[in-house]
Amino acid sequence: MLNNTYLMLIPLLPLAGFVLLGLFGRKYFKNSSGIIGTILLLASALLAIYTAYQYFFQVGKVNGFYQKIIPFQYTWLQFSEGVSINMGALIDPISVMMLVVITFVSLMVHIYSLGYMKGEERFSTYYSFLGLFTFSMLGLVMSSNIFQIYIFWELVGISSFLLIGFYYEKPSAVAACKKAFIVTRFADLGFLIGILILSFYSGTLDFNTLIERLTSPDSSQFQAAIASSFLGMSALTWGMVLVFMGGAGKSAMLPLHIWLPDAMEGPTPVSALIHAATMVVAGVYLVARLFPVFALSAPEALTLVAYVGAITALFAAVIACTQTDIKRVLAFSTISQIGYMMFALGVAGYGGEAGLGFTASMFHLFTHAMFKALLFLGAGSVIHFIHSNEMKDMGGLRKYLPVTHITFLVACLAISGIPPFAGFFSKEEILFAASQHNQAVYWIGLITSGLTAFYMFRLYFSIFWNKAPSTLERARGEAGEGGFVMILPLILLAIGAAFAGFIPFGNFVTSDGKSFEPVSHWQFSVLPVALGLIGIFIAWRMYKKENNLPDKISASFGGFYKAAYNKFYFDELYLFITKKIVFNLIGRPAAWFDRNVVNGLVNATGNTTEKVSTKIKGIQSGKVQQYGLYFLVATITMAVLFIYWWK
Amino acid sequence: MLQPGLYHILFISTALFFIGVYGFFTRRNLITVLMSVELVLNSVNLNFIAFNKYLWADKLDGLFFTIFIIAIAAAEAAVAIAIIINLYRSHHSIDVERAEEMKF
Amino acid sequence: MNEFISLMKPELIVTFIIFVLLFTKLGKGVKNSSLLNLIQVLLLLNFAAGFFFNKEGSLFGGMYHTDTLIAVQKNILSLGVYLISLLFADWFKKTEHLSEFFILLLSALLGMFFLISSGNFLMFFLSLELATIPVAAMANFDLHKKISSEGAMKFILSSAFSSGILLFGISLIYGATGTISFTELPALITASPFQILAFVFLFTAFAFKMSIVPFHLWTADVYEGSPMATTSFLSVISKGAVAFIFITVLYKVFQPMQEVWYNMIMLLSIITMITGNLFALRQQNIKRFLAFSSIAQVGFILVGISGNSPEGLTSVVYFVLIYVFSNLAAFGVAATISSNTGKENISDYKGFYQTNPFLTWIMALALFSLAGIPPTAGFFGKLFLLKSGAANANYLFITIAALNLIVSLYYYLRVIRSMFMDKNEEPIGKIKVQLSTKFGMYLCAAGIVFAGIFSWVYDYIQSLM
Amino acid sequence: MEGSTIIFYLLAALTLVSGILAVSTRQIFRAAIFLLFSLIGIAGLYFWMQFQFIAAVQIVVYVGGITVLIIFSIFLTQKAGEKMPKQKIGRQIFSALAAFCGFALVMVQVYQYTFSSNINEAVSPTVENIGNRMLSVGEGGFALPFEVVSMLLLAALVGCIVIAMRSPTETVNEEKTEILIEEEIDVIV
Amino acid sequence: MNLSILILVPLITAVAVLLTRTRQQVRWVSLIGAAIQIILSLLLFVYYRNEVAAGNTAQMLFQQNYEWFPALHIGFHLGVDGISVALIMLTAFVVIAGILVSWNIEKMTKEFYFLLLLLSVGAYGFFMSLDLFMLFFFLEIAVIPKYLLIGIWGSGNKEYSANKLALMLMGGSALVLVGLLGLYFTNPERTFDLLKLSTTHIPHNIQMICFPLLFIGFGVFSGLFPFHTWVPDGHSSAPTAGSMFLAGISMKLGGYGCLRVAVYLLPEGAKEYANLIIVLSVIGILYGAFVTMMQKDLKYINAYSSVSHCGFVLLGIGMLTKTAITGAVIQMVSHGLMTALFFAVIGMIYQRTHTRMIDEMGGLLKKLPFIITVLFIVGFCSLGLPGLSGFVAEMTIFMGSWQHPDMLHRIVTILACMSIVVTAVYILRAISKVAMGPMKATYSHLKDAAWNEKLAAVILLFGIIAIGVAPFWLNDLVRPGAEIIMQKITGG
Repeated sequence: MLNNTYLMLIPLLPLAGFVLLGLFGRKYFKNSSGIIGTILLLASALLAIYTAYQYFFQVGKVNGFYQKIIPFQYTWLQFSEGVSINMGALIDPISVMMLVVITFVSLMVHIYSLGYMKGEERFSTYYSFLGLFTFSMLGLVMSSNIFQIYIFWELVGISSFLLIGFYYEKPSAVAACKKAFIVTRFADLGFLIGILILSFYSGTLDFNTLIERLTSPDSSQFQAAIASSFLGMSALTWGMVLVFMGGAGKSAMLPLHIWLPDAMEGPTPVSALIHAATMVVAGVYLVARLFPVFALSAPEALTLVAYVGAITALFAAVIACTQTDIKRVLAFSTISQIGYMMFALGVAGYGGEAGLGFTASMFHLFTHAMFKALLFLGAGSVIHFIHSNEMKDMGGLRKYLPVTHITFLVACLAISGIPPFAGFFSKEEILFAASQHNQAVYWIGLITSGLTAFYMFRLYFSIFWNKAPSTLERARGEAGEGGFVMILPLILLAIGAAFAGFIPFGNFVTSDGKSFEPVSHWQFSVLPVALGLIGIFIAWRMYKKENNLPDKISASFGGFYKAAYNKFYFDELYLFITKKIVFNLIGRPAAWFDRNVVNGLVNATGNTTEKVSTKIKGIQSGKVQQYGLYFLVATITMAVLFIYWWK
Repeated sequence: MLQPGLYHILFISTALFFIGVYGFFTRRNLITVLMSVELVLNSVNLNFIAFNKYLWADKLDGLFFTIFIIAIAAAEAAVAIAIIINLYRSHHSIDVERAEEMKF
Repeated sequence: MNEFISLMKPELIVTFIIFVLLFTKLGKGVKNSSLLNLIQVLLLLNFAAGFFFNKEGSLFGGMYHTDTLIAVQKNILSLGVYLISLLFADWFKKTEHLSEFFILLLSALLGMFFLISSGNFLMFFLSLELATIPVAAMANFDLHKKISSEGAMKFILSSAFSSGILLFGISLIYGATGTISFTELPALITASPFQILAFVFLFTAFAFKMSIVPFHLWTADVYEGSPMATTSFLSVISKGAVAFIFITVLYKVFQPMQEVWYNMIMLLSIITMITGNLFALRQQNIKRFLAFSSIAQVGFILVGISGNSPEGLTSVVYFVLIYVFSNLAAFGVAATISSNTGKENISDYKGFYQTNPFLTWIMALALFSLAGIPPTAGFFGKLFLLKSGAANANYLFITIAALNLIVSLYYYLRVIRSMFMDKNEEPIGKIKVQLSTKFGMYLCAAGIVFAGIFSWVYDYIQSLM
Repeated sequence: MEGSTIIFYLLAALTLVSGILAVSTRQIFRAAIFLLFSLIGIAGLYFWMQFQFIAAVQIVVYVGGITVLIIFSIFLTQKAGEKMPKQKIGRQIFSALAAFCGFALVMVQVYQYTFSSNINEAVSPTVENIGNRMLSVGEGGFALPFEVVSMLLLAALVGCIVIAMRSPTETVNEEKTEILIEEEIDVIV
Repeated sequence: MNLSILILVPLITAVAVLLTRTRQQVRWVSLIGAAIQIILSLLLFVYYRNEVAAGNTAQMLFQQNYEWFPALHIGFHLGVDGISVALIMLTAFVVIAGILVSWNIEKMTKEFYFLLLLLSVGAYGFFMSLDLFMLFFFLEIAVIPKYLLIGIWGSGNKEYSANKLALMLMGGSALVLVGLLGLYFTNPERTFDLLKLSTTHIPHNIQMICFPLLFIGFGVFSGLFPFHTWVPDGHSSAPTAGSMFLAGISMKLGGYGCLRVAVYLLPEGAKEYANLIIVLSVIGILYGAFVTMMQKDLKYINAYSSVSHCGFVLLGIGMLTKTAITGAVIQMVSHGLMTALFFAVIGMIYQRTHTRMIDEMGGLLKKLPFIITVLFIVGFCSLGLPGLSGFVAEMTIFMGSWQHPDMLHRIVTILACMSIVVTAVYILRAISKVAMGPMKATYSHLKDAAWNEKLAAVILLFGIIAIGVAPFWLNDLVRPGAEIIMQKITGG
């Protein structure tokens, strides 16, 4: 059996770090907080790896299927009979894989930050936030309950907010963290409503029960969910689409991607952890978690996933080719890669060979975590060295940052899908799955693959080759790469990026838990790899040396280049919607309405009373005879009234 | 012409009552206002006596009522005149219209 | 004879006090303060005596009727008079004609006692006049003030006019039924148009005395012109007494026409509340302000009366008791300020709390009670009135009444605001409050606080039904 | 037409006409005199109804007391021959209208109403009867009202004294008022 | 447990405060009184749980019934169920925090504390009353102290706000009064007793009349749209503790009244008007949120957000499902704690910066780490972050609301859900302007929270986090009460 205590400790250790450092860090652990956080995470990572070992090799497999194990579960909040939020752990292949990925990358980032964030005033706060994030992310992947996942989903969002806004005195960081939170919140709205729909029809929030009820065609819940429809789609499809909306927000799918590039305002290690390796794939994870329902009961939703993923992949890749801020390039590359994972899921079927896309998606998630974290950390080293994010400030850095250079190159090769690096294997599987299911998606994926290779090497050449600006000639040779703590993670991740591809993923992670051996077709690989090489070649031509080729080419694209450079004006669109529509057309009129109509009515009541009071003051004229007259008139009126009329 | 009876007297008293009331409303001099009040009270007296005489002669309720009304009228008049005189001392006028310092 | 004394005890005691006061005029040079002490003691005794040997009975062939409830009603009035003697000490000590003032006041009180006890219209009318004419004289007691005479003049003329109409009504009733006795009348009352006419004429007298709109017009002017002691007597004691007899007349004598008078009262109650409130909103003079507020209060009393049930009677008696405490406390504070500084405007009270917290709290308590804010007794009083009024399930009526509470709260809060919140560079200076006044205020405060929460006051009144 | 009928109409005419004149003339003395006539007319009506005692009281108190009081106070407050200012015409019209409406209402009701009466033996309003009733304390006696009225007169007396005794220079009026009231008390007793 | 103690303790404290002489004494007496209150309320919670655990299934526990006005069938009837216990605890928490926050008040200290304590008397009494008359009594007791607190110690357009608040609340209570009288006269027993009333059947037409009266009446107290305008003005003008009490406790009186009196006693009326209620409350939720978005003054922000949040309470009540009602109660508790803390923080900030305009601040996190951290937490609570109380409450309401399968309820629920986005917008806008961005040079001398402020914040945070992290205890406490109300609705 799995050890519950160990399992619980995996998320709780980072949480302990958060609480400890958050409450007392500033006072007592001003300098030691990094070490404390790292040690706690190391423990957590070891436990995760131990758990993975136990699960995959000892207890997980029963009768050839990997089981979904719920080792423990506590009722946290009971809504009604059967519907309750249970806090527990759901252990199955994907969650275990995620545990390993998260703890590993997080550990790397913790270690890296020891050097990168050194001397920062809010050092302990930083580590406590990292702890919070790791805790939330672990809680997210371990969720046994759809509401639990929502809870940690939100927590992840808030930690992302805190970390993006870590440099809170920078207005751009403030804007970015707000944007990130609000955009994902908007997506979460869909997720929440999706949860409401699913829970209403399934009568439960528990993943296992929910999936079981909504996928077996003869369960009454399934019947009801299919039967009721709205705007031509069944309630179940709606639910799944809305849940996917939540995932799309977190995973920065079109059109909810706009927050991710801005999120690069956070410290670079954070970008590596949250905005490259872990949190942003939460959406993929969510779809994977509910995959049986998508695949079996809501294929339309799954098709949507495929198209959204594919379009996003291409779209982001195009933009990535034009960006000059290295972190933004990486951000768009992340979006593009997550698009890959998404459409991989979208083209998957349930069970066996048909589920190749699922396996591929998870595989890519795994490998991507390695090389993308590596890329970010490498970029972090560069930025740490240069103190700038702009490509034009860089060039020829291979001399100064040798380790970074090598590891970065490994990562670039991996992401470009060049064998035998990790990315090759996972991408290959994805494309293969796509080609079998959906040609359109496949071709989009293929083009994206080529673009990926191009923009990654554009980045690589721009940073490490190209010119050698005179500003860099200052004596920085020895300062270089920020010491052991910053180099070690790079190396470890580079090893991962290089060799993770050889893990036989199909043995462990499949859509239905049954292992299978993906069939590999070397003929199939030729085209993607060739495209990748072409991309690298073009990048080499354009950026290896300082020349004016890039300008020419970009000029030849004209308006398209400009649009891509401006991220196809999505930010402006959103700004228009928020400023012009939400603020000016809803908020301002509402505020006006409140001050003038609602409040005005209340005031008017008072004023009218006062006015009437002034109007009628003449009755009290001070003339005693007039009083008598009123007296008599009133008497007569009353007499007439009650004698003749009101009996 | 008819034999005078209750209704005639009631006509007189009612007429007198409203003559008094009219006087009360229109006279500008406070003392004349008071005089109008006296008319009103007298008309009531007439009513009582008439009812006592024509309808309810077995008891003298109406008559006694009248006697007491006369007494009260006297007392009221006395106090009223005292007040009016006092007012005259401060206002140097007993015009009703000028005694309207307090209003609204 | 024994029975005579025990039944007429309140009246006899008051008469006795009147004569004692008359005799004090014989001795030369009695100081006001010692005289006031004597008066206070006598009135206290009068009040205390009201608790003993009360029983039911009739005298003078039914012209005089009393029972334990009536005794309590009288005692409430006695209490009010006692409080007046305490609260307005400042003014009493200054006035030239202290014993005369109290002779008049007690004569009026005597009139009210007879009024409450009256068993026929003759006694009713006479005692009503006895309760009115001396007050007219009292209203003129600020002899050198123009407005005092003016007020007194308006009062005596209006009341004479009202008496005329009342008498006309009584004469018609007499003509229609042949009797003026309260016990014989109910059997003869029918809701015939003629009787309704007579009743309306009769009704106006009550309306006049209780300041029901539109028969209230004299109220504010007279209140403003009169010395504060008279004003408070008018607004509290006189109103209470008339309310008591009003209920008796309506519930007992005119029960056969209750549908008519229910509508009448409902109509007038609404008009009264609204008008009283609207006028009170804009008053600056505290006396006028309290005048209109008391008009609005009368509207509430009418709501209770409209209940036409023993509960209605109880709630009115209870309310009047509370009203005695609250309104007298408010007048007491206003009078203390007025006699010490001559200031009677609400705007003069700005920043009063800074210098005179005690008086301010008493005033606040009184006003809260008038506004019907818990835990003051006024809350209970108002609520029980509304409750007995609601027995007819006339929700519109009750809602209007309840909404009027808001308007009234608004202007009571105006005074509170002026005293507590408004800034003033030169607030009224520290006022030295007379001991007896202070005692009276404490009594009022105790009444305001405890007469509500401790239910035995209400239970006691209820038990007398 | 009987003599008594003629007398009745004469008295009625006297009462009403002088009543109207009393409230409409602008000469204040004339008004007082007309009031006097009107009151005498009413006394005459009492006589006509054979209520001699009440007629006597009416004459003594009203004619001898109140009217005199009023005339004295006119002396005190008015210069001779001065005309009273006119009331506003609007007020006059409204007042007349209101009074007339009231009058019409009452008369309509009175004429529509059938008065009942009892058939018991009448008690004649002789002085003896009146005196007995006045002082008896039992059923049908009026001792209590009598006492109440005496208290009222006492109070009125005190009130008048205080109000009129405002300053030493004007003691004359005060004494007069006092005397007059004493008179009334005597009359009634 | 003798429930009267809970009324007596603040009352005695209030009287004791009046008798004290120095400012120091005033403060400590009040604090000790408040501490006793909080201990008592926790004890009550423990006892209540023990009783329930011991199998006591009575609807109301610890009942005490004395005759008050026997002739009018008015009793002094106390009793609690889980809902009351929860709200009593809320009151105790807010009271002690309020007293701590106003520790340094200069002007008329004695009166200030006296009024605060008087207010708490009203709140405790209200939550424990089982007699409608008593309930009304305590409801109104709480009005005037608020008026004075705002008028005397307030800021800005305080007199106007105080007046508006007092008048509107009195207007609400006037409607309540009429409704109560209607109930009284239409039940055969002529009683005000809540338990007895709940067993008698009130005719349908009377329910149709009385329900809107009662619901709107109480609704005014809890900021029901469109009767909410007293909320922003009142809250923004009140002194810190006053705002805390207003939003933290006073607005809950309305919600509790709606639930306990209007819905519970008049289930037929509730069913008839349910759609109207939910539409109004959802308008309140969204409208409040959008208006908040446009505000520049911190207090206005919190005040309008209170309108929005209290809309959730009414929405939960109007949904008439067990879960939603439970959620409404949890929301009451949660919002009470949260908004009290929010106001406390605003007060602390204002004390230091002398402004409440968010545009004028910036970067305060640097100088006021404690206060701003609390601001962050409370903001997160407001926008429904899991782990804090707001999330639990809102989610419970959403889950309950979604149980109605018809279109109107669906739309309303979705609209209500949308508010979480708007809430995020305005909370983040406010927080980022106050706490983040470059700091102004003038703020370099600011000092962080003092002990009393820290203690107040910690106490309230404790409540928020206790509910947020472990909501089951509150849920278990409240659910049975909601269940009884639902039984009455479905059964009657």
